[in-house]
Order: sequence, then structure tokens, then C-alpha cells
Amino acid sequence: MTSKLTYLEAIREAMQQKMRQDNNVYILGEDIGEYGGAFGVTVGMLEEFGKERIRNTPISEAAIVGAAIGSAITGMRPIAEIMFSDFITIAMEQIANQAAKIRYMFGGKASVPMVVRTPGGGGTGAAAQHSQSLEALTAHIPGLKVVMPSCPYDAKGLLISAINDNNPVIFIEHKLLYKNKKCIQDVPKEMYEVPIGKCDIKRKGTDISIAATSFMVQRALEAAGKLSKERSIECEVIDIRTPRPLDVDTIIDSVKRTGRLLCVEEAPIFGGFMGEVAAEVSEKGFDWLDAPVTRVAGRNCPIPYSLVLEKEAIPGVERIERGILDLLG
Amino acid sequence: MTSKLTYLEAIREAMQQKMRQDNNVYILGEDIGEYGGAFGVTVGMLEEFGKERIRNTPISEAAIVGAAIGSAITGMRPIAEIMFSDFITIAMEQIANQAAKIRYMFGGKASVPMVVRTPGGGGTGAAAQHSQSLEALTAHIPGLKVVMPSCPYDAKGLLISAINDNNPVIFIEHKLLYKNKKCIQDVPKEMYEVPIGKCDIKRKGTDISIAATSFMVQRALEAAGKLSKERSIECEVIDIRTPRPLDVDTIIDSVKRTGRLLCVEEAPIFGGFMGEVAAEVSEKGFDWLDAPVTRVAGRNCPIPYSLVLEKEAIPGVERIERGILDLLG
Amino acid sequence: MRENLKEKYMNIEGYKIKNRFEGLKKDKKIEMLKKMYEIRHFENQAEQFIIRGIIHGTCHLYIGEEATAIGAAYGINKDDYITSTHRGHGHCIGKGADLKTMMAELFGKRTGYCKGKGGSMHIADVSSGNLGANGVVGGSIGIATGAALTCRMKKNGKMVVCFFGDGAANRGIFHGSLNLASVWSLPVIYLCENNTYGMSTPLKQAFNIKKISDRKSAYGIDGLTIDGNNLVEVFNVVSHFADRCRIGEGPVLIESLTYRWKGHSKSDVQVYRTKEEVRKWKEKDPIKKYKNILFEQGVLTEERDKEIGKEVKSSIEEAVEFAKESQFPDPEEIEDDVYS
Amino acid sequence: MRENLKEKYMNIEGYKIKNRFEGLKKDKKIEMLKKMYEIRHFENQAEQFIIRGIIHGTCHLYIGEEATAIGAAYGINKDDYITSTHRGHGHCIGKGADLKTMMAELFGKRTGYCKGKGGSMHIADVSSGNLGANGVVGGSIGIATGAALTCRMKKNGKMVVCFFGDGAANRGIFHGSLNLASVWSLPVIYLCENNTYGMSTPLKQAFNIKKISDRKSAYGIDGLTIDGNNLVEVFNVVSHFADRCRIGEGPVLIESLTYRWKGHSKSDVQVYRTKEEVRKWKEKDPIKKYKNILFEQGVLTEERDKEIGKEVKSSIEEAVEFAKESQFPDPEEIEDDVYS
Ligand SMILES: Cc1ncc(C[n+]2csc(CCOP(=O)(O)OP(=O)(O)O)c2C)c(N)n1
Ligand SMILES: Cc1ncc(C[n+]2csc(CCOP(=O)(O)OP(=O)(O)O)c2C)c(N)n1
Ligand SMILES: [Mg+2]
Ligand SMILES: [Mg+2]
Repeated sequence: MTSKLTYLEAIREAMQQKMRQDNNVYILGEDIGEYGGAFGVTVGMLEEFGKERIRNTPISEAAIVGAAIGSAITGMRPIAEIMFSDFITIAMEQIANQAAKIRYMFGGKASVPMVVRTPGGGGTGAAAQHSQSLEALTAHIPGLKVVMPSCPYDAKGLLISAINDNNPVIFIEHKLLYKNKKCIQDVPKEMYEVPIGKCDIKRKGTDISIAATSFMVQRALEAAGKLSKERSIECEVIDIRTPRPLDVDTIIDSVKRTGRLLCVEEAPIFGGFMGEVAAEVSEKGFDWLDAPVTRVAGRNCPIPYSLVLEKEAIPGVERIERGILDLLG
Repeated sequence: MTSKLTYLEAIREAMQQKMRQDNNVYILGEDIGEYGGAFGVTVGMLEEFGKERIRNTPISEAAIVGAAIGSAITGMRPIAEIMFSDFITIAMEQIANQAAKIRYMFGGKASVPMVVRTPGGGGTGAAAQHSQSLEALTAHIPGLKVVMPSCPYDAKGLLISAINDNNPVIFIEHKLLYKNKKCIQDVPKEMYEVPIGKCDIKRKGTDISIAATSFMVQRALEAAGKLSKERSIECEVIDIRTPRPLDVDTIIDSVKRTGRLLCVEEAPIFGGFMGEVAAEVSEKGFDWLDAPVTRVAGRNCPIPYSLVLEKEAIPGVERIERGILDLLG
Repeated sequence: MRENLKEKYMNIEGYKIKNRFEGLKKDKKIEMLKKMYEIRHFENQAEQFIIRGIIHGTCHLYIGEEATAIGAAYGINKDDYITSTHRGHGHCIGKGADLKTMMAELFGKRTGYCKGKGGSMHIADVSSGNLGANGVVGGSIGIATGAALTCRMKKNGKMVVCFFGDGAANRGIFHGSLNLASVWSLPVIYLCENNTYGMSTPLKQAFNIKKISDRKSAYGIDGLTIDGNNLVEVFNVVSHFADRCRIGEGPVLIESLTYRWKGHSKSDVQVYRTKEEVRKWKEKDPIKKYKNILFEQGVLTEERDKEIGKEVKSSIEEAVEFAKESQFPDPEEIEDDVYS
Repeated sequence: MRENLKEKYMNIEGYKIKNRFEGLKKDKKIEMLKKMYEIRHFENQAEQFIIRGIIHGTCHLYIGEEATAIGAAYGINKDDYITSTHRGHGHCIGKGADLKTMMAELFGKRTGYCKGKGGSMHIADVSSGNLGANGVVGGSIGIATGAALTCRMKKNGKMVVCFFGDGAANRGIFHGSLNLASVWSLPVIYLCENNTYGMSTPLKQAFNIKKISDRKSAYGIDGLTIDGNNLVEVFNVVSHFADRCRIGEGPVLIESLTYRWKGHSKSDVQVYRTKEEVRKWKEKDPIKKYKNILFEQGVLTEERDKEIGKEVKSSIEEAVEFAKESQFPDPEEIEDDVYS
């Protein structure tokens, strides 16, 4: 049994089903109550679960994450919603120094089963402080897991896995996917897990491999579709799905078949997460690469407000196509 | 005219000379007054400059950086000392969303001439929350510059450049260099700038290129010296000096000569800054590389307390040697 | 206002505050009314453009809170500093911003305050002392504190007004900044615009205290709560404490009680409040209130009022024209202005 | 303590607090003394090892503050939670930690509480309710708040004591956490150990208020300042408020006045304070103070006291033996325990 869900509905369904099943799961965050969250992800949940489990908070991101950590190590399974991923920087100390390290510092004698859900990405005209893709900041921190679903099916399965995970998981959603009609999917009604630590090949291909994250997976698929039609170039599109832990083997296997890898991400290219992917594949896949691993990513600037500039800042389908063609030479 | 200075003394001299020259330069931070800072960098400065310019603060990292930003855009040139680089995570919002973006968001009509000085790195037995190397977090943010001196001469010249720079500069010092007798240098008495955005070749070599940052430059040099003596392998050791802006050309030029690049950093390897270096060089240097770019870096875990473990967590001379030999095959 | 406007002094929470408004020239009093109109009309115009998708992204409208921005901006000197918020158009206009340049920014045009790079949440005019709107709630509280530190270190006789909302008063940086400003007795007024909601969150869900200004006692500073819809009260109180700041008496926490008439932002359907509540607050319209004061004082006539309305409307129209005709930035410019 | 020990109630800042100490069994009273000795001797021993380089890194010694940790730890139930600080050995011993396992951790041995991975600043024993020391000043204030949230949501009748220093009271997370705990009326006592310095920074450079407990009014919670060197006072006040927490009356801010006898950490040469000041405080030795109370009450004799001293000394020696003989962790284990 499946139902057609948007990305947002899939995320909500995952939380609803886990909360019905496990009383230790609860949500805390700003305006998640009556308002249903800035993007409407928790709409209706206050009515079903009440304000003890749908905890509307003051504007105190560090305290929100701190409270999540403290409740997690004492037996709860909190889901903290940070309204925009730009604001996890406010809770960065609690995330990087506490949540990520507690288990290790305590010699394995504690666990921190919590999820920080937060929307990233631009394209909404919200400018520099509401549009960032900051996955590189958390993906570098040992002790954290970082998840970035690109479609409704993965969103539900990965969020269920994240909630079931006994480690802190940074779950980065994308604003342009939430209500995106173009990528509504048939999603199983029952609970299911999508494993954290496995890439997913979203499109098979033989000419070139493309590794992408989050919304860029959709754009890569669009570019792949066009190039297949227009030039019968067959791209293999790999959805990284979970930057940490990274499943590099799946990418290498693909490169062994195609000999080429293009990495696509929304974040500014310099120091971005795809640098890690490119570095690992360039090293481990050296003997199979017919061309250098290249990257199509965000420009090295904050996200500008003006649409003409914002469009330029974030990789579009055309830029990805160009990246593919350049790499194919 | 030069004087023999430790890394710490060179940093202090840079600040003293700039503060004598420019009344707009001042320092704020925790315990920088009478105490002279946790590592003694500002010892004696309260006496010379008084408490209006050596501003001892409460324990409020976010407010310290916020105050630095506000005073910078209104005409001062603050130097904010954050006692341990682990704690810039507390000020991450102010650094990444404010300091880094103000100029851009305001259409170039403001500048933020400030320096955040902070010691990074392990090897002091201070464990997970006082030993991190977090340069990757700031190096990814457009609008910031990130500087990591590896020796007294660079420390003075780079800090003077950082103070003179009209952009926010994250200046990451290393605890094991501060009073390190092994790397005392003759440092010019007068003020001088070391350019931000230029690598420095610390040792010429023909067999292999090594790119390193901060204290790892010293260890790489030690490894290079041993291999030269013991096996007459000649390593070219490149000091990245400023992760952002990164001078990749100097590295590529070196690779054109050696055909091989080993990247060495202290931070955990996954998602570390050297991923960017490896990715860029693997791409731009593809035609000159006789072997994959490899990395010797920190283990993928928090810094453990026990010496036997900490030693394992951070690349030592032996591990670097092994990395070199492996890469030479 | 608690007492009769003719009084020389007013007593608010034990503070004896000179009624400086009385001493103002007629023109100044009228100018303030005009500025309130400018905010009201600018915001209404902006709202139309948002609904019609001509302005993209979102705007946080200041309608209903005009008395606070204008009273405060006129209570300080032209060369003093302000820091603003995501709901910043009012502060911006108060500080004397040019409507054309503002509107052009909302249109994302190169002629805007930020060359189209900032938009509504980042309008700034540092040269005129407006240190900028801020998309991060509480994000400018530290910056204001630093600007006040500059004033102190340069002994330039300036001070800072830091605008922020009730919601921002729970941010960590509020705490660290007010404490720092107190310990260093910096010349800054922390002006909390308590409009009774932080987005959808009512005060009682965010605070367990009656007055946000009670937090003054956590830092050993002065503070009080005022009627943010009464321009005269805001003006008198802000100018009173601005001068105290200047002579080194340290920071102040002023809580200005007001109300946001419009939704929090574009997407807000306002499930969290009743139409009745909104209606009640609209009866306390800060512009009406101020107009009546001016009428009473014989400073304003119905005719003059109509004129002003017309003047403002036409300057808004000009602004719109200017914005429409202006060029978009060139994509080539995207990486300009990242570094200086 | 403000009043005579025989009184049934004591009045502190208007709070009527039952003198529960009176009701305690003799053994309990003696056990608390013994625990204070354990802290004192453990810390002296640790200091020796640091000076001799046998313990690497650094330790922040608790000597001089023993009454606060023990009074608080015994004022709550065995299964209540605590969160600790960088100066955490005292809290740890108060919560019943095993000295051998503690010392082994300082030695970096696999038999330590953290298998050698944490060290002095990260000792924790979650199973016994000790949620851990913390290397980040203020780093555990949010965690304590979350633990209190668990108590509330699970309705398990437990509460939390959150230890932190005066310096931590200026961290942003102090603000957000106390406010959150107040709005949600969580069962947590925020116990500020005001030992008059944050590292080298005296109170007057970090605060512009007389009492840190005055910050209670910023959150609408109860709070008071007590003599942190008087175990009886700490015990009575903490147990009083712990029960109030349990019945849902919300968080409390207790400021416990005490003093750190040793330097802040290994490298501290203490330029910021006078020997005279230290001497004065040593006269207020919390252990002497408590012993005299026990003598007065006829609970303790000189002989028994000497015995206890001996017992403690030998258990410290055992701990040292154990630590010395224990194995270091195997480098192979370095990446274990990163993830569960
Ligand atoms: C740190 C941070 N958290 C959350 C948000 C999202 N947000 C934008 S405005 C707002 C409400 C702010 O309330 P208040 O400070 O009272 O200002 P108001 O909107 O009422 O003027 C929120 C939660 C943000 N921009 N920054
Ligand atoms: C966030 C943070 N800033 C700075 C430090 C460095 N540091 C360690 S202890 C300390 C002083 C803490 O003072 P207080 O909270 O009063 O505790 P005390 O040492 O007096 O017990 C400082 C500044 C730190 N560990 N964490
Ligand atoms: Mg508000
Ligand atoms: Mg202290």
C-alpha cells in the first residue's frame, strides 16, 4: 500500500508514525505548534500529539539543541527543528562539541539518539542568511551523521532511520523540495528504513557518473534526461543521500564503469563537501579515471537577493549539462 | 635588524607594533589582561596599552565576536582572542552569518576589518573539547579569510597583514608552536607583511610535493629531513599558510615538477580542508600526476585524552614518512 | 502617555523624563508624522508587490509599529547609529533612508541600497549610521554593542539604538551583549519592540515574566516599559536616555509595547491570533494617536494632513517608478563585494 | 548559616527552609564529612601527579569548595541527575563515583570511567546519574535542562542539579536554558558555584550586579544566594528546592558563594589575587566549618575524625595503586566509541 506524497508530507508521515509507535519521540522547535513550522512540516501534529510532545520553543537555538542532547542521553528520542539551516551555526557548539563527542568522551557509556531537522538551500529569494547549504560544517565532525534526502521516498525512510539511530543525526531538508509537485512519489504507507550510509543510483548510465546531493540530484536527473534525449549521452546519477557516513564504494564502482565523475552540490564550491568526494574518488579511483573528477557547485559568494544573481549563484540544469559535456570533452 | 623570537613572541610583537602605530587597533578576549591570555600571548600588553585597548571580557564568545564586528564596521580594527578554537563554534553564527556576509549583503558599502585569533590543535592532553583543528568550518565560508602560520616569521608577517586587511580574518595559531624552542627564528624587528593568499615553499625538493598546514608543516619538514638523510629522497614541502584564499598555483607548479602530492593536516581526514586541496590539484594537475594525491591527516574521531591514543589521533613524523614512502611506491 | 501633554516632565516607572517633545519646532513634529505615513504607505505598497509576485522572497511589514521607529529615530542625533531587524523598513525610513533606493533594493535592482544583493532583510546605509537590517533574530545585538564600543573608544559623543523584537530577547547573544555593555558602560539603548508575538509564538509561551524590561536587573542597568504606539512617549524617553548614554551612564533596556497589524511574513495565515485582537490594537493606531495630539496642539490641520498624505503617496509612486526603471545587476557582478 | 543549628527552620532571603540536616542519621552526617575529605585528598594527590607530570594535560581542582558539591549531592536523591563542569572531581565524588575508576581516568587508563578517552574534564557516569563534566564553560547548562525535560515527560519523579561557575553565567546558553526551563517549569536546580573568579577574571569585571542569583527575575523563577562553604546550609537549601522542583514548581537559581584555593589550572601563577585574600578564605575552610558543627552536635569525636582521615587516605592510595597498575588503552581502540 502506497500513497502519493510530497517530500514535506513524507517527512511529516515519518514523524507521525514514529511518534505513534514510540512515546519517547517528541519534537521541539520554533513555531512548530499552531503555526506548523515555518514551512508547514508539522501542521496538524500539535492537534494529534499535544503540546507536551510538540514543544513550541522560544527563539533559543543553542538551548533547543542543548535540551535535545540532555533529553537524548536520559532516554528520550528528540527531534529538534531548526527553522533554517543557517541557524545551526547558533547551536554549533552544542552540536559539534557536545552531541557529537559525548559518546566518545564518555568511553562509549552514553548515547545521544537525536535528530536535528533543518531546511537548507536557496532559490527562495531569501538572501544570504536564509539560503545556505552548510552540510560541510557538520559532515566534518566525527560523531555526527549527516543526511540529505532528495525525494519523498528517501525522506521518509531516512528520517525513520535517523530517529531509530542511536547517534546524533543532522537531517538537512531542502526548501525547494518540500511542496515540489514535480517530485511527488508513491510512498509506502507503512514504516520502512532507508539505510544511512548507502548511496542510491537514481539513474543508470554508462557514459559518465554524476554524484549529487539533495535538490541537486533532481537537477542532475533533469540534465541527464535532456542529454539522453538530445544527444543520447547516458549519465549515471548517484544520490549521495548521506554525506556522513559516505558510501564511496558505490561511487567508485560506478566510476569503474564510466571512467568519469562529476560532483554536483549547491554549496559554494570552495571547501564544500564535494571536495571530500572528489578527493576520495580521485585517490581510490585513480586507475579507472579517464578524466579528472570535476565539480559543479555554488559560486564562492553568499547567496544574493536579486533573482538574476541568485540564479547565477546556484547550479542550474544548464550549468550541470555544461559540466557534463565539458567532462566528456 | 632581527631578533630571535618564538612563535608566541612574534605574534605578540605584531600586535604591539600595530597597536603603537594605529589607535584603532585593540584586543578583546577572555583573561587577556593581567593573566596575559591562557597561553600568555598578551602578557605585558595590559601594562603597555591599558585596559581600554586590552579589553578583558566575560565568558561570552558570541558577544565578543559581535562586539568586534560592530566596532569594525564603525572604524575600529579589533583583534578578538578566542581562548581555544573549539569555542569559535559558540560564535559561529556571528562569524559565518554576520562578519563574513555584511560587506556582500550591503552591496560592498561596509567593510569588516577584524581578526579573530585563536589557538587550534592537539597534543596537549586537553582532550576532545580543547584540541580540535576546525579550519575547514571557516575556510568554507565566502567572505572570510583563514590564516594558519607555521613559524615565527610567518606568524608576525601574516598577523600584520591580517590586521591591515579590511576583511574578517580567522587567524589560527597552534599551541605546540607557541613556545616551541625547535622553531625559534630570526624575525625582523620592523613591521613587515607576509601576503595572505600565497603558499610558501619551506623546503625545495624534486621527488614529491607535500602540502601542509600549521604545526604539520614542522612535522613534514622533519620527515623530509630524515628521508633526505636516510634515503636521499628529496621532498618539496609547501606551507599552505592561508587556507583561504588558497594559492593552488604554487602547489600545481610544484606537482608539475614532482608528479606527486601528499597533503598533511591535523584535522580529522573526512571532510577536512585538505580534501579541497586534493580535489583541486587532482583536477587541475591531472596531466602531471604520476600517482593519486593522498592525504595523511587526523583520525576520524574526537581527540582522546590518553596520551597513547592522542598520539595515534594526530599525524606524527613516522606516519608522514610512511605516507611519503607509500606515495613513492 | 501617562500624563497631560502640557506637563514639563512625565514620570514613567519612577524615571522623571523631560517632555522634550514640547520644545520641538512645529516642522519637526509634522516631519515625524510624515515619516510615519511614509512607513505606512511604503509597507502597503510593498505588500501589494509581494502579493502580485513583483517583489520576490518575503518582507516583514512594520505597519502598526510606526511610532516606535520614528519616535526613537528622532530622539537621537542624525549621526548616531542604529541597528535594525528583519522587520527593518520602518527603522530605515526613520533614519532618513531614501525611498527610491529602498524600493529599488526590494525590486532587486542595482540602484538599491545593496545593489540588489541584500534585499528587504539586509538594507543598510552605514554612511548615514544605519548599520543594517538583519535576517538573524538578535543578530544585530552584538553588532550594536560593538558600535557603542567604537563610540566610547573614539569618544565621538555618538550612541547607538539597537532595535530588536520580543523574540530576540531570548537569544543567547542578547544576554552576553547586554552584560558586556553594562560592564563596560557602553552608550547603547537596547530597544525591544514587543509586538506581542515572535512569529506565531505569544509572549506567554516564550517568557515567564510580566515585562521584558525586568531583565534590566540581570545586568544592573536602567530600563522601563513604554507605550510603543505613542510617538511622544517614545521620543521623550529615547532622547532622555540617549543623553544619559552619552555622558557615560551606560546602556538602557527599553521595552516598547506595540503590535504588528499584518501577518509575520508573506506566508502567515495568522491562526495564532483572533481578528478581534487585531481590531482592538488597530484602535490604538499610532498614526491616529499622534495626529490627534497634533490636532489638539493646533500644530496640524485637516488640510495640511491631506497634503502630507498626498506628498507621501507621490514620493512612494516616484520610488516605485525609479525601482521599476532601474536595471537589474549584471550576473557578472555576482562575486564582486565578497571581499574588499 | 544565618541561624542557630538547633532551629527547625531557617530563613534565607525570605525563604522559609526546613532544617532537614537535623533529621539526618549520624552516619549520614559523618559520611558527608568523609566525602569532603575524599575530595580534598583526591585533589591534593592529583595536584602532586600533575606537578610531577604523571598526570598529563591539566586538572581544575575543587579544593575549598567541597561543601557545595557534597551538600548538594546529598540534598538530592541517589537517582537524581547532575551535570558538572571542568572543575568536576568534587561533583563526581559527591555523586558517589568510585575513586579508583576516577584516578584511572586521570592516568589515561582503560579502567577509567571513560576508558581513558575523556580525562579530568569529561568524567561521567551516566548510569549513576552523573551526566558528565564538561570542558566547555556553560556547556552542560543546556544538557541539564534537557535531562530535566526527560524527568518531566517521563514523570519519573527525578530532578536535576546543574553545577556551573560564576563565569558560565554569562554564556548565552545560560540565558536560553534558564528561560526555557522556566517557561516549561522543568525540575532543575541551576547551582552557580560563585568562587569569585572566572579563571583570572574577578566578578566585578564580568558582572555589574551584586548577586548572580538576582538573574532569577529575568526568568520569573525562584533563587537565592547561600554560603557555599557551609555544608548544612547547602544541604538544606538544595533538598528544599529539589522537592519543590519535583512537585512541578519549576527551576531555581541558587548561587553558592565559595572560593577556589588552588590556581585555576596547572599553569596559573595567580597574579590576579593576593595571598592575603586566599588566606582569609582558607579561614572559612568548609571542612573545618562542618567538623566544628559535628563536634558541637557531639556527632564526631577527634578519634573518629582521625580514623576517617586514615580511611580516606588509604582509599586514595588504593585508587593510585589501581590507576598505576591498570593498562593503557590499545591504540587500536582509537576509533571505537565514536558511534554507537
Ligand atoms: C536566530 C533566528 N531564529 C529564527 C528565525 C526565524 N524568524 C524570523 S523572524 C522570527 C520572529 C522574531 O520575533 P521578534 O523578535 O519578536 O520580531 P518580530 O517579527 O515580532 O518583529 C523568527 C522566529 C530567524 N530569522 N533567526
Ligand atoms: C566557552 C568557554 N570559554 C572559555 C573557556 C576557558 N576556560 C576554562 S575554565 C574558565 C573559567 C570558568 O570560570 P567559572 O565558570 O567561574 O568556573 P571556575 O573555573 O571558577 O570553577 C575558562 C574561561 C572554556 N573552557 N569554555
Ligand atoms: Mg515580536
Ligand atoms: Mg568561578
